[in-house]
Amino acid sequence: MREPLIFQHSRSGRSAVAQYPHGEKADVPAALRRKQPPNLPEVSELQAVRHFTRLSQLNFSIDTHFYPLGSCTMKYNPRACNQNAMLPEFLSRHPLGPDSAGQGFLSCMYELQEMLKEVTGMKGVSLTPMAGAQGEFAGVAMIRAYHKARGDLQRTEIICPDAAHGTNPATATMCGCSVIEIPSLPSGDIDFEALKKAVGPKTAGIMLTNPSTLGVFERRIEEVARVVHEAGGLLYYDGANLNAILGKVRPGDMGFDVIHMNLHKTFSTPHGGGGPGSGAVGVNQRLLPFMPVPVVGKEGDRYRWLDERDLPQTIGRLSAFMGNAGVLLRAYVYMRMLGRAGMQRVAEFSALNANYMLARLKQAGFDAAYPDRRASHEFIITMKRQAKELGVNAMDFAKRLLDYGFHAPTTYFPLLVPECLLIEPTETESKQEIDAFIDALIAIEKEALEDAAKVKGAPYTLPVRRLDDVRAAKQLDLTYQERSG
Amino acid sequence: MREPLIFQHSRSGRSAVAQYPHGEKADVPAALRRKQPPNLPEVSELQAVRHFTRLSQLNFSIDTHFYPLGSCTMKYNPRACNQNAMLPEFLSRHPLGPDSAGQGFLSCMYELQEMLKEVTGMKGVSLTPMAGAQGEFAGVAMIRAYHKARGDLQRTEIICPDAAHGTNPATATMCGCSVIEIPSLPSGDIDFEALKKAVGPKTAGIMLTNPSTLGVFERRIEEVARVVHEAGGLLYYDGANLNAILGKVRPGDMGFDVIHMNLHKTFSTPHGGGGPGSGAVGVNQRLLPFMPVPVVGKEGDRYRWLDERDLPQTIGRLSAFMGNAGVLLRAYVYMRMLGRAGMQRVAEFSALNANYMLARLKQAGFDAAYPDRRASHEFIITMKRQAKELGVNAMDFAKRLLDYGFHAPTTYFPLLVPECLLIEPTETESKQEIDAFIDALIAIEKEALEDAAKVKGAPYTLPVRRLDDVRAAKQLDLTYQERSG
Amino acid sequence: MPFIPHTDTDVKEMLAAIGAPAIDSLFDEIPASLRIQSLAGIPEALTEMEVNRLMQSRAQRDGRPLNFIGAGAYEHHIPAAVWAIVTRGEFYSAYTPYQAEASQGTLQLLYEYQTMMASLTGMQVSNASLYDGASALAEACLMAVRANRKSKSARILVPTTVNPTYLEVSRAIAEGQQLTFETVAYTPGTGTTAASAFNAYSGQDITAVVIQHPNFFGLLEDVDAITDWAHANGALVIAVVNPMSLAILKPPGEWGAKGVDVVVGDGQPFGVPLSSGGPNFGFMTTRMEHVRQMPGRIIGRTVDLDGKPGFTLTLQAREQHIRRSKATSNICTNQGLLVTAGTIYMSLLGASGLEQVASTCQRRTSELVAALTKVKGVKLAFAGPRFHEAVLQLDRKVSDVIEALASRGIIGGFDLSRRYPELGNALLVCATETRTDEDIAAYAKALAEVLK
Amino acid sequence: MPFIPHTDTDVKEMLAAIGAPAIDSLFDEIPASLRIQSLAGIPEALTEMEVNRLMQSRAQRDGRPLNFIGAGAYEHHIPAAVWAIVTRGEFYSAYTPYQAEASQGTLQLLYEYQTMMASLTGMQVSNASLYDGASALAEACLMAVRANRKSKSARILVPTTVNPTYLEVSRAIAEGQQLTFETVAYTPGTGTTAASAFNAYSGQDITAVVIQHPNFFGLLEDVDAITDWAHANGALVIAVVNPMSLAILKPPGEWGAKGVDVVVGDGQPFGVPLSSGGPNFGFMTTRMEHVRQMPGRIIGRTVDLDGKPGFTLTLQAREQHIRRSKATSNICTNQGLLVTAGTIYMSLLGASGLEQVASTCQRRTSELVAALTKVKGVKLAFAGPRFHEAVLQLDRKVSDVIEALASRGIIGGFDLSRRYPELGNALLVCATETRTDEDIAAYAKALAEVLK
Repeated sequence: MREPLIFQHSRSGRSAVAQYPHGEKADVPAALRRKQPPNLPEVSELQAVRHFTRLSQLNFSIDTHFYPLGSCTMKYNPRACNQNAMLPEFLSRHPLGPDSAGQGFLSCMYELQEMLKEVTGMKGVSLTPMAGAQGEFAGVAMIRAYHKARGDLQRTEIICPDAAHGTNPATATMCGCSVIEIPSLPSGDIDFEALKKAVGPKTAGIMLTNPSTLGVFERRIEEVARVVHEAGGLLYYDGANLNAILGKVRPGDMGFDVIHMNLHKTFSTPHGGGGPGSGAVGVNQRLLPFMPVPVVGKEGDRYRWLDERDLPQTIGRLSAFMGNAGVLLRAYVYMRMLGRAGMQRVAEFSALNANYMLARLKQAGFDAAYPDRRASHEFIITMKRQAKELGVNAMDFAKRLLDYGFHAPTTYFPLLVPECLLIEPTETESKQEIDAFIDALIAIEKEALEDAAKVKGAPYTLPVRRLDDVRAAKQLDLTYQERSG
Repeated sequence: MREPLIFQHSRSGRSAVAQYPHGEKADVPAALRRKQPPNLPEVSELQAVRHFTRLSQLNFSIDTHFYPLGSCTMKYNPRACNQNAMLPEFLSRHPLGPDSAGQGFLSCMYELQEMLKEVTGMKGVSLTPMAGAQGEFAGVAMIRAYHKARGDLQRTEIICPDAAHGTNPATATMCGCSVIEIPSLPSGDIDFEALKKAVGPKTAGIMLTNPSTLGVFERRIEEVARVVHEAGGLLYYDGANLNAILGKVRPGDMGFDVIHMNLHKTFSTPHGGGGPGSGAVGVNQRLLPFMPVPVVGKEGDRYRWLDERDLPQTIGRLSAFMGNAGVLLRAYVYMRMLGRAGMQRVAEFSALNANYMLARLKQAGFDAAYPDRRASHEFIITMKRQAKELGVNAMDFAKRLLDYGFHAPTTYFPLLVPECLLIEPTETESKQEIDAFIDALIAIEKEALEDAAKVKGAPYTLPVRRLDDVRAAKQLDLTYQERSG
Repeated sequence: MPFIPHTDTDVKEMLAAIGAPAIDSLFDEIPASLRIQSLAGIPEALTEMEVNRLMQSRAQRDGRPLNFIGAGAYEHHIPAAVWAIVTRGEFYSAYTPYQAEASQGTLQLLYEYQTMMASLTGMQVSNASLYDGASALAEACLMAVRANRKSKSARILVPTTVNPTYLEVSRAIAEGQQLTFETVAYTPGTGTTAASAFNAYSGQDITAVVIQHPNFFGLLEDVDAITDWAHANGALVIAVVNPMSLAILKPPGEWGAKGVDVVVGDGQPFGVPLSSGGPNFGFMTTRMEHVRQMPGRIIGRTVDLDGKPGFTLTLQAREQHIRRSKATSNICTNQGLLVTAGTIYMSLLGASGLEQVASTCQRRTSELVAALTKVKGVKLAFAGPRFHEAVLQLDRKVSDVIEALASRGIIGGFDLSRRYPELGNALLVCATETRTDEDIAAYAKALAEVLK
Repeated sequence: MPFIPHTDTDVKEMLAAIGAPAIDSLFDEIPASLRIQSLAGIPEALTEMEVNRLMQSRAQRDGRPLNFIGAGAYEHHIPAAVWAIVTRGEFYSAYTPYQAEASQGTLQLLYEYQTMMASLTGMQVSNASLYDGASALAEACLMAVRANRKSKSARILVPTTVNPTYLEVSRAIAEGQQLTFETVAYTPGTGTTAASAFNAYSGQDITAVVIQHPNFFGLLEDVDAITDWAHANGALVIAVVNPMSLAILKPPGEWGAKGVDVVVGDGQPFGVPLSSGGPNFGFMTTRMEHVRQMPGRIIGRTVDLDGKPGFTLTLQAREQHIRRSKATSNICTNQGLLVTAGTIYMSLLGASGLEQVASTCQRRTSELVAALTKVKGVKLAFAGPRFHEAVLQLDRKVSDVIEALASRGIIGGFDLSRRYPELGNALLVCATETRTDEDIAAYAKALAEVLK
């Protein structure tokens, strides 16, 4: 099934007239008035509904396909979270209404802060960052603010492992820091000796994901924390992989000073085709004064927004209001439905699924990047051998998986493992689904042996075949140019 | 894409545990207690969501495809109707709650009754019938009750044109009447002379659809009414095709005594894969006492249910409560959004679309069943010539249309036109969509000329190819027998 | 023009193709004397925004009182996933699967539904649903007349503990075909129907016996004995059941020595909101031997041209569009959308979830009865085993109590006074799993105030 | 186990395949000293039914008061079709289209979105969205520093009529990269920024000038003159706009002689509910020459192996996952779901629908101002042309008035006292197309009571 552009459905003079009032004329000075109407589609309500419904069907999604995209935690998004966040009272609440008119909403936010403190072992939580990357920014900005407040102005270096998400170094740069990269060992742990050499009086802090993007737990984390802290730096925890340890071990207990959480991963808010995310931050005692505002405070049985007046050392505001409130409501509902025991089961069963997949794939002859390690909630296999021997690389496997009805794992990340597939099943997938995926990988390898070109030509059964990314970047076509007829 | 049966996803000991309370044990005498649990699927919430989401994608529907299924009025179902009918207060209202706690709901129902009276020209409306067929039943039952109340007991014959929906004679039988079938003329009108011969002292009434299922307006309707009334019979209007005349001519004005309306057709409530329908009935003055109960009455500014005590001659109750209330709310919202002028546009543009299609198809060489008549909101083409000359029949055209991305028209109905396709575009489809459908029919005829087997083998692009209906009826497989593993 | 996509250019081109001067001329076959020019009684169009405001104000007028009525429609928790999927356009805006290849989603779902309902009721086959429970009973009685070839009487025995509206509906629908319904009284002390009450009919030509279980008072009937009596006397047995109760109660297919012949009921407890009583869905299951007498759509599994499995409407030769005046029924729709809800609901809950819901309902009603009978002026009418409804007797006129409770935000129950005058001021109450301890306490408190 | 599909058998088989004795042993690489055994501070799990009751009670506590605030978030009618489609699983539960072939729905929609936003703002290219309007301004300022190669100062001029929170957010985000923000005061009498106010900076190295239009007071700025001043002085121009206003106002691409360089704003007015301020979506459009400096996802149309058109993420070389510390931004998500809403909204409304909404908003606010300024103690602060917000001055402390109105079910406006002390007891009010005559009258009546 293919679907034309909405502009190709458009005809002059048409619109969904039930959707707007009629007959009003604005009073605008002529010089400021628009002369040409914008090129928006002119379609009926049915045409719009049909077009976008058909477009939706062109997507793979959790609700339709197993989606083991490593590092993205594509777990089931409970429908109850959406339903409750969409209660009319929540939807119609203006962000700048008085606190007295928002006690119901604020109580949810306050309790969410408290629960996130509990699961991370931190002392304070601010919910305002609108995505993981903004949470990272807030974290590093707080580290910077902390050093500045102490007059420790030369601390501008941020240490990152080479396996770190690209957002980590990018964030450090945004905060005016330089990045010191340290290598990973063949075991997947970071090179502790290199770390010891890297720290010093310029060290602002270190950004770590633990378990790392290599899918393994950093075993010497306590020593890492000691070394960095002794050098005067702070530890930043990238919560991308929090799902792996929820209820098992807490970043605060590991020695981290600040953490961001990806609520759309660990707490199952929707990924929405690329967003919204939500990147709440947690801090320990010494970073409390620097949290981004607003934060919900409780006084007696009343809730109120704390702002710059309450937190004069805050790193400031990161969004026009208070972040992705509707996402936070979804995370709140999810956490209440999981409850105490459910939180631990997240880590347990995501680890069970990942380790099971890893074991079966190793048994089937695939090459694990870290064969002697436990998988966290995800793991890496490398197709280096297949690429060399069969001419079929990780991307070919990924594309062919689509034909088998599975979304591909993350490909070519982390960068330091060649031809890698980063596979994260999540705890909400069943053994049967996982078995079917493993069987597909095995079948594709068999296809590759017999007919490499077939695999390299994949996918065949999707709305399009493999797309020309080079052309996309060279012959930029970013907007539809023909005007509607 | 194919999808296994939900039972094939099932594994013993699994369920969506967030969906029910835990730990209660019922107190049931042993002899009455269930011993074997029923064979229901044991799946996780994600598995259920994924399964049924994937199943949904296997359907054609108005929201995804042009669906010109004649006699079914597959027009756009406005989303606002659903949203408003699903307001929590409406959803949670118990049908047996006191009237005092349902004034909001009752006011909608009362106004709906009033609006339906206005558009049909009738004197009373009862909303309780749950589908068109039940509306028909109510209509004929009222005719029977009327004659009985007058002691006119021999009137047990119902006259139906040969083109009538199968429900018409079936309904007459259910009401204990016998059916007198009268033929249609080559013009599509009923054989007036045959009618005159058919009426008499045994005539209970006549059931007519106007425009008829042949897609044409019965031009001598006034004379028909006169003849039937003079013979002592009543006229029943089957509202299946009300869409064609909405706001243009009213059944009450034509002389009909009773009418049922298919709210899921004319008033755009959802077809839902086969239901719910809703078959409100309208009556003229003399049938008012016989309406099915309950009906909403208004006293001052209070609304209340009228029941057997208010209408002692009622034909009774047809549903446990008051019919498909949620469907009625949708119809109410739709009517309020259309408004006075919008009602007329329904007939105008459904007629415009149908006549345009008919004109273009005739021009392309297709054979209209009634080439000299105006189309109503639908029309018939016959593939008799193609079947004979090319060996490609109406069903083959229908199946091949699916490959072109269009739902097929109604096939082989009405029975008296050979190899027919009954095509109803509805007013909510655009000229472009209609043009594309016409082009597809032309293209298929060309294919049939070049390669009849290709057309006869259709469809090719759907989840299954043509299904073996004979086997389905002979080797009955109506339930899945393996128990889950 | 709401929902009309035509541009002025479109209209011009289309009229030109037709050869008509104006849209109005497309109606020139309609006698001019009949044509109307406007619909003065219809209000002007509202925009969607306006209609939303209107409907919100109507809804708010009714509010969300705390509900304690059952009486055929039950407030259960509905998983959010159910209606999120049911209202997907592909289910919501599709129609009867006349083109099976383009409707495999609906068809497979209905086949799954048939499997679930057959198993739940302990029968062999299910249709794809009927309108509601009441009309399903009417259809079952008509079916029994066709199926019980030995019986010529078309007499149906119906205990008075069957939902009185179900009986009324059956009469309204079936009496036109000369069926007669005769009622069998319940035992005053127990509220249930003694098998011995049928002895008066022994040896007579009875076509079918109806048993509602749990009965309208919520009580458990002696289903085995009644079923066996009926079969011994050549009558078929039609069971009317609340499907939720079947999670814990013996299925009708196992009643008595042979099991019943037809099972009907209302599927509303399975994922369908109360919504003022509709749309619900009626279900019907039966033995394979009666399948050709069963009304309504039936889905079968078959194979396609390539031998792959697929689903299609089957046994259509029973239906009105083929058999016309000789059809098993005039029914030509089912309640597809509601069956979709019911099927998703059953899939999410599973047998163990349904058992928990059913058990909790029973417990909650016991707690409700305990709380309310502590109120002065309230007593329990019948003490026997029950599912989740109970009859209370008050020392005050029931309708007055109900109004007083409603003004306190409580929908207190169903007034039995008119249907069962012999019970005095009788109120049928119900608590499902949705009612909390606080809800029950709130009811008890309000009732105490009202009866003070 | 909510959301966990594993049966006991599954667990056993999986552990056997792994060769692990128990699930807990999968965590044996974590130092034992760090392991926790429970999360005492987390409450026990609620069922979905329980959480629904909880959330409904929280929501009801807040109710649905009548809203008259704008100040960056606007209550507009949202067609029912929008969220019915947005919440379809295929949009809701998909992620960033890393596998383009399996995400053509999202990608095509984003391409359509980019086309619409570029045209609406009068620019050539659009990204696929940013978090919100405030952070989009921050990103635009950072982008301007990269794009304006002639400027070395990283100085940004910001009129005080720009939303003060937007400025705060820009500072918080961009000051780490040494940008400086300098404010330019508005003319006290008019509430708008005179082009002449910039003259103090003529000849200096200014990287960019920000213009919000309509400004935070709802007033129309002299955009042409300010744009021309900026360009004459080597500065880029960043426009901050309410996209709804562009249905009637000249697009930034046409401001001044050359048009602006970057346009940002918040897409919330297009189909996104207020929802306590988020999630919204920020938009950004620019000239083609700056496209490689633009942050965020960008979708391009290309062809597949068979030459058929398709859509894919493009220009990824700008992004963090490739360029790491040298990326244009650390952004790696957009607000996909909200952009989906916005795109459907724009498609339903079309240019003429948007014009009607925008026009009605302007009219409604005029009516609101007329009604409220009739109340004793209320006057209008600025009389110039406006879109749909207005500053009122009261004879009473604004926060007290707001609380008094809230207790009457009216959210009366945004208190400007703290941000703009020079305006005295100033209240920013807004009426969109959703406010009826009755709503406005209700506000006026309540305000008269409060100020009595």
